[in-house]
Amino acid sequence: MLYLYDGSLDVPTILKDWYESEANSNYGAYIPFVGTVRSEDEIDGLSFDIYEPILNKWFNDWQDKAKEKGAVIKMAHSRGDVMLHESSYIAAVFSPKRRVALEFIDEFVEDFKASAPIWKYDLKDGQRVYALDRSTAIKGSGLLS
Amino acid sequence: MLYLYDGSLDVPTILKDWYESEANSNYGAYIPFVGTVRSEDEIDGLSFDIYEPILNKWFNDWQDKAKEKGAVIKMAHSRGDVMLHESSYIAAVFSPKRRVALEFIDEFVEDFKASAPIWKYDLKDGQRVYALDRSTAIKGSGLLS
Amino acid sequence: MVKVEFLGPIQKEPLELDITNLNELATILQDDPQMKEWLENSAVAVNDTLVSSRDFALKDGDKVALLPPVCGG
Amino acid sequence: MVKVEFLGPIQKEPLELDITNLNELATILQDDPQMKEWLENSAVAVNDTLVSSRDFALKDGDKVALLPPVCGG
Repeated sequence: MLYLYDGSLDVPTILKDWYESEANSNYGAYIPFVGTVRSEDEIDGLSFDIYEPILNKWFNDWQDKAKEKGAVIKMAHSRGDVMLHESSYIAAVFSPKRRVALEFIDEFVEDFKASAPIWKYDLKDGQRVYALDRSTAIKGSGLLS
Repeated sequence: MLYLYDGSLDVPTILKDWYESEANSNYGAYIPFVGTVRSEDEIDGLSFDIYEPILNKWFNDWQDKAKEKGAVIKMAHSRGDVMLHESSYIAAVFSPKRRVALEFIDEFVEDFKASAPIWKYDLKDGQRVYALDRSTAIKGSGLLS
Repeated sequence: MVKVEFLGPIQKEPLELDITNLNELATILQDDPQMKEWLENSAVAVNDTLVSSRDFALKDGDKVALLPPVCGG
Repeated sequence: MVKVEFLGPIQKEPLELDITNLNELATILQDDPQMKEWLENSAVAVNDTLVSSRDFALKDGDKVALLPPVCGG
Protein backbone atom coordinates (compact mmCIF):
# COMPACT_ATOMS: atom_id res chain seq x y z
CA MET A 1 0.00 0.00 0.00
CA LEU A 2 2.47 2.53 -1.32
CA TYR A 3 1.06 5.14 -3.68
CA LEU A 4 3.15 7.50 -5.81
CA TYR A 5 1.55 10.50 -7.51
CA ASP A 6 2.79 13.03 -10.06
CA GLY A 7 2.61 16.42 -8.32
CA SER A 8 0.85 17.31 -5.07
CA LEU A 9 -1.37 14.97 -3.08
CA ASP A 10 -5.14 15.31 -2.76
CA VAL A 11 -4.99 14.95 1.02
CA PRO A 12 -8.73 14.90 1.90
CA THR A 13 -9.45 12.23 -0.71
CA ILE A 14 -6.51 10.03 0.30
CA LEU A 15 -7.34 10.27 4.03
CA LYS A 16 -10.97 9.41 3.25
CA ASP A 17 -10.12 6.49 0.94
CA TRP A 18 -7.73 4.97 3.48
CA TYR A 19 -10.19 5.43 6.35
CA GLU A 20 -12.98 3.80 4.38
CA SER A 21 -10.78 0.98 3.08
CA GLU A 22 -10.11 -0.17 6.67
CA ALA A 23 -13.53 0.73 8.10
CA ASN A 24 -14.42 -2.90 8.77
CA SER A 25 -10.95 -4.21 9.68
CA ASN A 26 -11.55 -3.64 13.40
CA TYR A 27 -8.61 -1.27 13.92
CA GLY A 28 -9.10 1.04 16.89
CA ALA A 29 -6.50 3.63 15.90
CA TYR A 30 -5.74 5.39 12.58
CA ILE A 31 -2.91 7.92 12.61
CA PRO A 32 -1.99 9.69 9.39
CA PHE A 33 1.03 12.00 9.17
CA VAL A 34 0.65 14.69 6.49
CA GLY A 35 3.70 16.62 5.25
CA THR A 36 3.08 19.99 3.61
CA VAL A 37 5.52 22.30 1.81
CA ARG A 38 6.35 25.26 4.05
CA SER A 39 7.31 28.72 2.92
CA GLU A 40 10.94 29.23 3.93
CA ASP A 41 14.12 30.51 2.27
CA GLU A 42 11.94 32.14 -0.40
CA ILE A 43 11.30 28.87 -2.23
CA ASP A 44 8.39 28.55 -4.67
CA GLY A 45 8.02 24.87 -3.93
CA LEU A 46 9.87 21.56 -3.78
CA SER A 47 10.54 18.84 -6.32
CA PHE A 48 11.18 15.14 -5.72
CA ASP A 49 13.03 12.30 -7.45
CA ILE A 50 12.17 8.77 -6.31
CA TYR A 51 14.04 5.53 -6.93
CA GLU A 52 11.17 3.11 -6.83
CA PRO A 53 12.83 -0.35 -6.66
CA ILE A 54 14.59 0.39 -3.36
CA LEU A 55 11.67 2.43 -2.02
CA ASN A 56 9.39 -0.56 -2.58
CA LYS A 57 11.76 -2.91 -0.74
CA TRP A 58 12.16 -0.48 2.14
CA PHE A 59 8.39 -0.06 2.39
CA ASN A 60 7.72 -3.80 2.25
CA ASP A 61 10.16 -4.39 5.11
CA TRP A 62 8.20 -1.90 7.21
CA GLN A 63 4.91 -3.46 6.20
CA ASP A 64 6.25 -6.81 7.48
CA LYS A 65 7.29 -5.22 10.78
CA ALA A 66 3.83 -3.65 11.12
CA LYS A 67 2.14 -6.96 10.38
CA GLU A 68 4.00 -8.62 13.27
CA LYS A 69 2.28 -6.15 15.59
CA GLY A 70 -1.12 -6.52 13.93
CA ALA A 71 -0.81 -3.14 12.24
CA VAL A 72 -0.93 -1.85 8.67
CA ILE A 73 1.00 1.04 7.07
CA LYS A 74 -0.03 3.10 4.07
CA MET A 75 2.07 5.74 2.37
CA ALA A 76 1.62 8.26 -0.43
CA HIS A 77 4.35 10.47 -1.91
CA SER A 78 4.67 12.98 -4.71
CA ARG A 79 6.99 12.76 -7.73
CA GLY A 80 8.08 16.01 -9.38
CA ASP A 81 6.96 19.48 -8.33
CA VAL A 82 4.86 20.37 -5.29
CA MET A 83 4.21 24.04 -4.64
CA LEU A 84 3.98 26.03 -1.39
CA HIS A 85 1.23 24.89 1.02
CA GLU A 86 0.59 21.79 -1.06
CA SER A 87 1.26 18.35 0.45
CA SER A 88 3.84 15.84 -0.77
CA TYR A 89 3.73 13.08 1.82
CA ILE A 90 1.22 11.05 3.80
CA ALA A 91 2.08 8.07 5.99
CA ALA A 92 -0.57 6.33 8.07
CA VAL A 93 -0.68 3.51 10.59
CA PHE A 94 -3.76 1.49 11.48
CA SER A 95 -3.59 -0.76 14.53
CA PRO A 96 -5.93 -2.40 17.02
CA LYS A 97 -4.58 -0.37 19.96
CA ARG A 98 -3.31 3.18 20.22
CA ARG A 99 0.19 2.58 21.69
CA VAL A 100 1.34 0.52 18.72
CA ALA A 101 0.05 3.13 16.28
CA LEU A 102 1.58 6.08 18.14
CA GLU A 103 4.98 4.41 18.35
CA PHE A 104 4.92 3.06 14.81
CA ILE A 105 4.06 6.33 13.10
CA ASP A 106 6.99 8.03 14.86
CA GLU A 107 9.53 5.29 14.04
CA PHE A 108 8.26 4.96 10.48
CA VAL A 109 8.39 8.68 9.67
CA GLU A 110 11.88 9.03 11.19
CA ASP A 111 13.25 6.05 9.25
CA PHE A 112 11.54 7.34 6.13
CA LYS A 113 13.44 10.62 6.51
CA ALA A 114 16.75 8.80 7.06
CA SER A 115 16.47 5.96 4.56
CA ALA A 116 13.83 6.28 1.84
CA PRO A 117 15.49 6.81 -1.58
CA ILE A 118 13.85 10.14 -2.35
CA TRP A 119 15.74 13.32 -3.26
CA LYS A 120 14.43 16.79 -2.60
CA TYR A 121 15.09 19.95 -4.61
CA ASP A 122 14.16 23.55 -3.86
CA LEU A 123 12.29 25.35 -6.61
CA LYS A 124 13.69 28.88 -6.56
CA ASP A 125 14.00 31.51 -9.27
CA GLY A 126 13.11 28.92 -11.90
CA GLN A 127 15.94 26.61 -10.79
CA ARG A 128 15.79 23.09 -9.27
CA VAL A 129 18.44 23.06 -6.52
CA TYR A 130 19.31 19.85 -4.64
CA ALA A 131 18.59 20.35 -0.89
CA LEU A 132 21.88 18.84 0.26
CA ASP A 133 21.98 20.68 3.59
CA ARG A 134 18.60 19.22 4.62
CA SER A 135 19.40 15.72 3.36
CA THR A 136 20.68 12.71 5.30
CA ALA A 137 23.36 10.29 4.11
CA ILE A 138 21.92 6.76 4.14
CA LYS A 139 23.45 4.47 6.79
CA GLY A 140 26.64 2.93 5.39
CA SER A 141 27.37 5.81 3.02
CA GLY A 142 30.99 6.46 2.03
CA LEU A 143 31.64 2.80 1.15
CA LEU A 144 33.46 3.70 -2.06
CA SER A 145 35.39 6.75 -0.78
CA MET B 1 -10.92 24.20 18.64
CA LEU B 2 -12.80 21.50 20.53
CA TYR B 3 -15.82 20.06 18.79
CA LEU B 4 -18.43 17.82 20.45
CA TYR B 5 -20.94 15.90 18.35
CA ASP B 6 -24.00 13.83 19.20
CA GLY B 7 -23.25 10.30 17.97
CA SER B 8 -20.45 9.14 15.70
CA LEU B 9 -17.99 11.42 13.92
CA ASP B 10 -17.94 12.06 10.17
CA VAL B 11 -14.19 11.40 9.99
CA PRO B 12 -13.48 12.24 6.31
CA THR B 13 -15.30 15.56 6.60
CA ILE B 14 -13.62 16.56 9.84
CA LEU B 15 -10.13 15.63 8.57
CA LYS B 16 -10.81 17.60 5.38
CA ASP B 17 -12.20 20.66 7.18
CA TRP B 18 -9.25 20.80 9.57
CA TYR B 19 -6.72 20.32 6.76
CA GLU B 20 -8.29 23.09 4.71
CA SER B 21 -8.68 25.43 7.68
CA GLU B 22 -4.89 25.43 8.20
CA ALA B 23 -3.89 25.16 4.53
CA ASN B 24 -2.32 28.60 4.51
CA SER B 25 -0.95 28.67 8.07
CA ASN B 26 2.46 27.38 6.94
CA TYR B 27 2.43 24.26 9.10
CA GLY B 28 4.65 21.49 7.73
CA ALA B 29 3.10 18.63 9.70
CA TYR B 30 -0.53 17.63 10.36
CA ILE B 31 -1.06 14.50 12.46
CA PRO B 32 -4.59 13.39 13.25
CA PHE B 33 -5.31 10.50 15.61
CA VAL B 34 -8.62 8.77 14.88
CA GLY B 35 -10.21 6.45 17.46
CA THR B 36 -12.73 3.89 16.21
CA VAL B 37 -14.98 1.52 18.17
CA ARG B 38 -13.60 -2.02 17.98
CA SER B 39 -15.56 -5.21 18.17
CA GLU B 40 -14.57 -6.92 21.42
CA ASP B 41 -16.39 -8.56 24.34
CA GLU B 42 -19.49 -8.82 22.12
CA ILE B 43 -20.38 -5.16 22.54
CA ASP B 44 -22.77 -3.47 20.11
CA GLY B 45 -21.08 -0.12 20.58
CA LEU B 46 -19.98 2.43 23.17
CA SER B 47 -21.65 5.41 24.78
CA PHE B 48 -20.06 8.52 26.26
CA ASP B 49 -20.88 11.09 28.95
CA ILE B 50 -18.88 14.32 28.87
CA TYR B 51 -18.53 16.98 31.55
CA GLU B 52 -17.89 19.99 29.38
CA PRO B 53 -16.75 22.70 31.83
CA ILE B 54 -13.68 20.73 32.96
CA LEU B 55 -13.05 19.30 29.49
CA ASN B 56 -12.90 22.83 28.11
CA LYS B 57 -10.39 23.93 30.77
CA TRP B 58 -8.25 20.84 30.22
CA PHE B 59 -8.28 21.41 26.47
CA ASN B 60 -7.44 25.10 26.77
CA ASP B 61 -4.42 24.28 28.94
CA TRP B 62 -3.15 21.96 26.20
CA GLN B 63 -3.84 24.56 23.53
CA ASP B 64 -1.67 27.00 25.52
CA LYS B 65 1.13 24.42 25.75
CA ALA B 66 0.90 23.81 21.99
CA LYS B 67 1.00 27.53 21.27
CA GLU B 68 4.30 27.86 23.15
CA LYS B 69 5.80 25.44 20.61
CA GLY B 70 4.17 27.13 17.63
CA ALA B 71 1.65 24.30 17.27
CA VAL B 72 -2.15 24.03 17.23
CA ILE B 73 -4.38 21.21 18.55
CA LYS B 74 -7.87 20.32 17.38
CA MET B 75 -10.12 17.73 18.93
CA ALA B 76 -13.51 16.20 18.19
CA HIS B 77 -15.42 13.76 20.42
CA SER B 78 -18.77 12.04 20.41
CA ARG B 79 -21.52 12.35 23.03
CA GLY B 80 -23.95 9.46 23.47
CA ASP B 81 -23.92 6.27 21.40
CA VAL B 82 -21.31 5.25 18.82
CA MET B 83 -21.72 1.87 17.20
CA LEU B 84 -19.11 -0.74 16.10
CA HIS B 85 -16.61 0.47 13.49
CA GLU B 86 -17.80 4.05 13.88
CA SER B 87 -15.40 6.69 15.23
CA SER B 88 -15.80 8.63 18.47
CA TYR B 89 -12.56 10.60 18.76
CA ILE B 90 -10.20 12.66 16.63
CA ALA B 91 -7.26 14.67 17.96
CA ALA B 92 -4.90 16.48 15.61
CA VAL B 93 -1.72 18.50 15.92
CA PHE B 94 -0.45 20.99 13.36
CA SER B 95 3.10 22.28 13.73
CA PRO B 96 5.84 23.82 11.62
CA LYS B 97 8.17 20.82 12.08
CA ARG B 98 7.52 17.12 12.40
CA ARG B 99 9.23 16.37 15.75
CA VAL B 100 6.98 18.73 17.70
CA ALA B 101 3.87 17.25 16.08
CA LEU B 102 4.94 13.62 16.61
CA GLU B 103 5.74 14.20 20.27
CA PHE B 104 2.69 16.36 20.95
CA ILE B 105 0.13 13.97 19.50
CA ASP B 106 1.49 11.17 21.70
CA GLU B 107 1.54 13.23 24.91
CA PHE B 108 -1.84 14.77 24.17
CA VAL B 109 -3.61 11.48 23.46
CA GLU B 110 -2.12 9.83 26.57
CA ASP B 111 -3.10 12.71 28.83
CA PHE B 112 -6.54 12.75 27.23
CA LYS B 113 -6.98 9.08 28.19
CA ALA B 114 -5.81 9.74 31.76
CA SER B 115 -7.47 13.08 32.49
CA ALA B 116 -10.27 14.17 30.17
CA PRO B 117 -13.65 14.07 32.03
CA ILE B 118 -15.35 11.60 29.71
CA TRP B 119 -17.01 8.37 30.82
CA LYS B 120 -17.35 5.33 28.62
CA TYR B 121 -20.11 2.70 28.69
CA ASP B 122 -20.39 -0.57 26.81
CA LEU B 123 -23.62 -1.07 24.88
CA LYS B 124 -24.45 -4.73 25.34
CA ASP B 125 -27.75 -6.61 25.29
CA GLY B 126 -29.64 -3.31 25.35
CA GLN B 127 -27.82 -2.18 28.51
CA ARG B 128 -25.42 0.75 29.08
CA VAL B 129 -22.65 -0.62 31.35
CA TYR B 130 -19.93 1.65 32.76
CA ALA B 131 -16.49 0.45 31.53
CA LEU B 132 -14.84 0.69 34.95
CA ASP B 133 -12.11 -1.88 34.21
CA ARG B 134 -10.86 0.14 31.22
CA SER B 135 -11.11 3.51 32.99
CA THR B 136 -8.39 5.48 34.76
CA ALA B 137 -8.77 7.29 38.07
CA ILE B 138 -7.85 10.96 37.57
CA LYS B 139 -4.63 12.01 39.35
CA GLY B 140 -5.44 12.93 42.94
CA SER B 141 -8.45 10.63 43.18
CA GLY B 142 -9.45 9.29 46.61
CA LEU B 143 -9.27 12.73 48.27
CA LEU B 144 -12.54 12.18 50.15
CA SER B 145 -12.04 8.52 51.10
CA MET C 1 -25.08 26.46 50.57
CA VAL C 2 -22.65 24.36 48.55
CA LYS C 3 -23.91 22.26 45.63
CA VAL C 4 -22.36 18.80 45.22
CA GLU C 5 -22.67 16.99 41.88
CA PHE C 6 -21.87 13.38 41.01
CA LEU C 7 -20.63 12.99 37.45
CA GLY C 8 -20.70 10.21 34.86
CA PRO C 9 -21.69 6.80 36.14
CA ILE C 10 -22.32 7.81 39.78
CA GLN C 11 -26.08 7.40 40.07
CA LYS C 12 -26.75 9.97 42.74
CA GLU C 13 -28.80 13.16 42.77
CA PRO C 14 -26.98 16.46 43.53
CA LEU C 15 -26.86 17.60 47.15
CA GLU C 16 -27.18 21.07 48.68
CA LEU C 17 -25.06 21.16 51.84
CA ASP C 18 -24.17 23.71 54.48
CA ILE C 19 -20.42 22.98 54.72
CA THR C 20 -17.23 25.09 54.84
CA ASN C 21 -14.55 22.69 53.59
CA LEU C 22 -14.00 19.32 51.90
CA ASN C 23 -13.31 17.55 55.20
CA GLU C 24 -16.94 18.10 56.15
CA LEU C 25 -18.07 16.78 52.78
CA ALA C 26 -15.88 13.68 53.23
CA THR C 27 -17.48 12.96 56.60
CA ILE C 28 -20.99 13.24 55.15
CA LEU C 29 -20.29 11.08 52.08
CA GLN C 30 -18.42 8.41 54.06
CA ASP C 31 -21.71 7.73 55.86
CA ASP C 32 -23.37 6.89 52.54
CA PRO C 33 -22.75 3.16 51.78
CA GLN C 34 -23.49 3.76 48.06
CA MET C 35 -20.56 6.20 47.92
CA LYS C 36 -17.86 4.08 49.56
CA GLU C 37 -16.27 2.72 46.36
CA TRP C 38 -16.68 5.96 44.46
CA LEU C 39 -14.87 7.97 47.14
CA GLU C 40 -11.77 5.83 46.66
CA ASN C 41 -11.47 6.33 42.93
CA SER C 42 -13.00 9.75 42.33
CA ALA C 43 -11.29 13.09 41.92
CA VAL C 44 -12.80 16.30 43.26
CA ALA C 45 -13.30 19.64 41.53
CA VAL C 46 -14.41 22.90 43.12
CA ASN C 47 -15.96 25.34 40.65
CA ASP C 48 -14.67 23.13 37.84
CA THR C 49 -11.04 23.15 38.96
CA LEU C 50 -9.51 19.95 40.33
CA VAL C 51 -8.33 20.26 43.95
CA SER C 52 -5.78 18.22 45.87
CA SER C 53 -6.33 19.16 49.53
CA ARG C 54 -9.23 18.31 51.83
CA ASP C 55 -8.66 21.54 53.73
CA PHE C 56 -9.89 23.45 50.69
CA ALA C 57 -12.27 26.11 52.02
CA LEU C 58 -15.79 26.29 50.59
CA LYS C 59 -18.06 29.31 50.51
CA ASP C 60 -21.71 29.91 49.80
CA GLY C 61 -22.49 29.22 46.11
CA ASP C 62 -19.50 26.97 45.44
CA LYS C 63 -20.02 23.93 43.26
CA VAL C 64 -18.23 20.66 44.11
CA ALA C 65 -18.05 17.80 41.58
CA LEU C 66 -16.95 14.19 42.03
CA LEU C 67 -15.28 12.68 38.96
CA PRO C 68 -15.02 8.87 38.84
CA PRO C 69 -12.44 7.07 36.61
CA VAL C 70 -12.45 8.35 33.02
CA CYS C 71 -12.08 6.72 29.63
CA GLY C 72 -12.50 9.00 26.64
CA GLY C 73 -11.64 8.10 23.08
CA MET D 1 29.46 -6.37 -17.69
CA VAL D 2 28.17 -4.54 -14.61
CA LYS D 3 25.90 -1.52 -14.96
CA VAL D 4 26.52 1.40 -12.60
CA GLU D 5 23.78 4.01 -12.09
CA PHE D 6 23.97 7.37 -10.33
CA LEU D 7 20.71 8.30 -8.65
CA GLY D 8 18.96 11.55 -7.74
CA PRO D 9 21.09 14.67 -7.98
CA ILE D 10 24.28 12.98 -9.24
CA GLN D 11 24.50 14.29 -12.81
CA LYS D 12 26.35 11.39 -14.37
CA GLU D 13 25.41 8.97 -17.14
CA PRO D 14 25.32 5.23 -16.30
CA LEU D 15 28.52 3.23 -16.86
CA GLU D 16 29.01 -0.31 -18.20
CA LEU D 17 32.12 -1.74 -16.51
CA ASP D 18 33.99 -5.01 -16.58
CA ILE D 19 34.57 -5.40 -12.80
CA THR D 20 34.25 -8.24 -10.27
CA ASN D 21 33.81 -6.41 -6.98
CA LEU D 22 33.14 -3.01 -5.42
CA ASN D 23 36.83 -2.38 -4.70
CA GLU D 24 37.44 -2.15 -8.42
CA LEU D 25 34.49 0.23 -8.80
CA ALA D 26 35.88 2.41 -5.99
CA THR D 27 39.24 2.65 -7.73
CA ILE D 28 37.63 3.70 -11.01
CA LEU D 29 35.29 6.29 -9.47
CA GLN D 30 38.00 7.78 -7.25
CA ASP D 31 39.77 8.86 -10.43
CA ASP D 32 36.73 10.92 -11.45
CA PRO D 33 37.05 14.41 -9.86
CA GLN D 34 33.29 14.98 -10.31
CA MET D 35 32.61 11.96 -8.08
CA LYS D 36 34.88 12.82 -5.15
CA GLU D 37 32.24 14.46 -2.93
CA TRP D 38 29.51 12.02 -3.90
CA LEU D 39 31.62 8.99 -2.93
CA GLU D 40 31.89 10.30 0.62
CA ASN D 41 28.15 10.69 1.22
CA SER D 42 26.61 8.05 -1.05
CA ALA D 43 25.37 4.59 -0.17
CA VAL D 44 25.74 1.66 -2.57
CA ALA D 45 23.12 -0.85 -3.67
CA VAL D 46 23.71 -4.00 -5.72
CA ASN D 47 20.62 -5.23 -7.54
CA ASP D 48 18.57 -2.80 -5.43
CA THR D 49 19.79 -4.08 -2.08
CA LEU D 50 22.05 -1.85 0.04
CA VAL D 51 25.48 -3.37 0.70
CA SER D 52 27.99 -2.65 3.45
CA SER D 53 31.23 -4.30 2.28
CA ARG D 54 33.56 -3.30 -0.56
CA ASP D 55 34.52 -6.95 -1.01
CA PHE D 56 31.03 -7.61 -2.33
CA ALA D 57 31.47 -9.82 -5.42
CA LEU D 58 29.89 -8.67 -8.69
CA LYS D 59 28.90 -10.86 -11.60
CA ASP D 60 27.89 -10.25 -15.19
CA GLY D 61 24.52 -8.49 -15.36
CA ASP D 62 24.63 -7.02 -11.85
CA LYS D 63 23.34 -3.49 -11.36
CA VAL D 64 25.10 -1.15 -8.94
CA ALA D 65 23.46 2.11 -7.80
CA LEU D 66 24.95 5.05 -5.90
CA LEU D 67 22.47 6.77 -3.58
CA PRO D 68 23.38 10.29 -2.39
CA PRO D 69 21.84 11.83 0.81
CA VAL D 70 18.05 11.56 0.87
CA CYS D 71 15.25 13.83 2.02
CA GLY D 72 11.75 12.57 1.37
CA GLY D 73 8.58 14.05 2.81
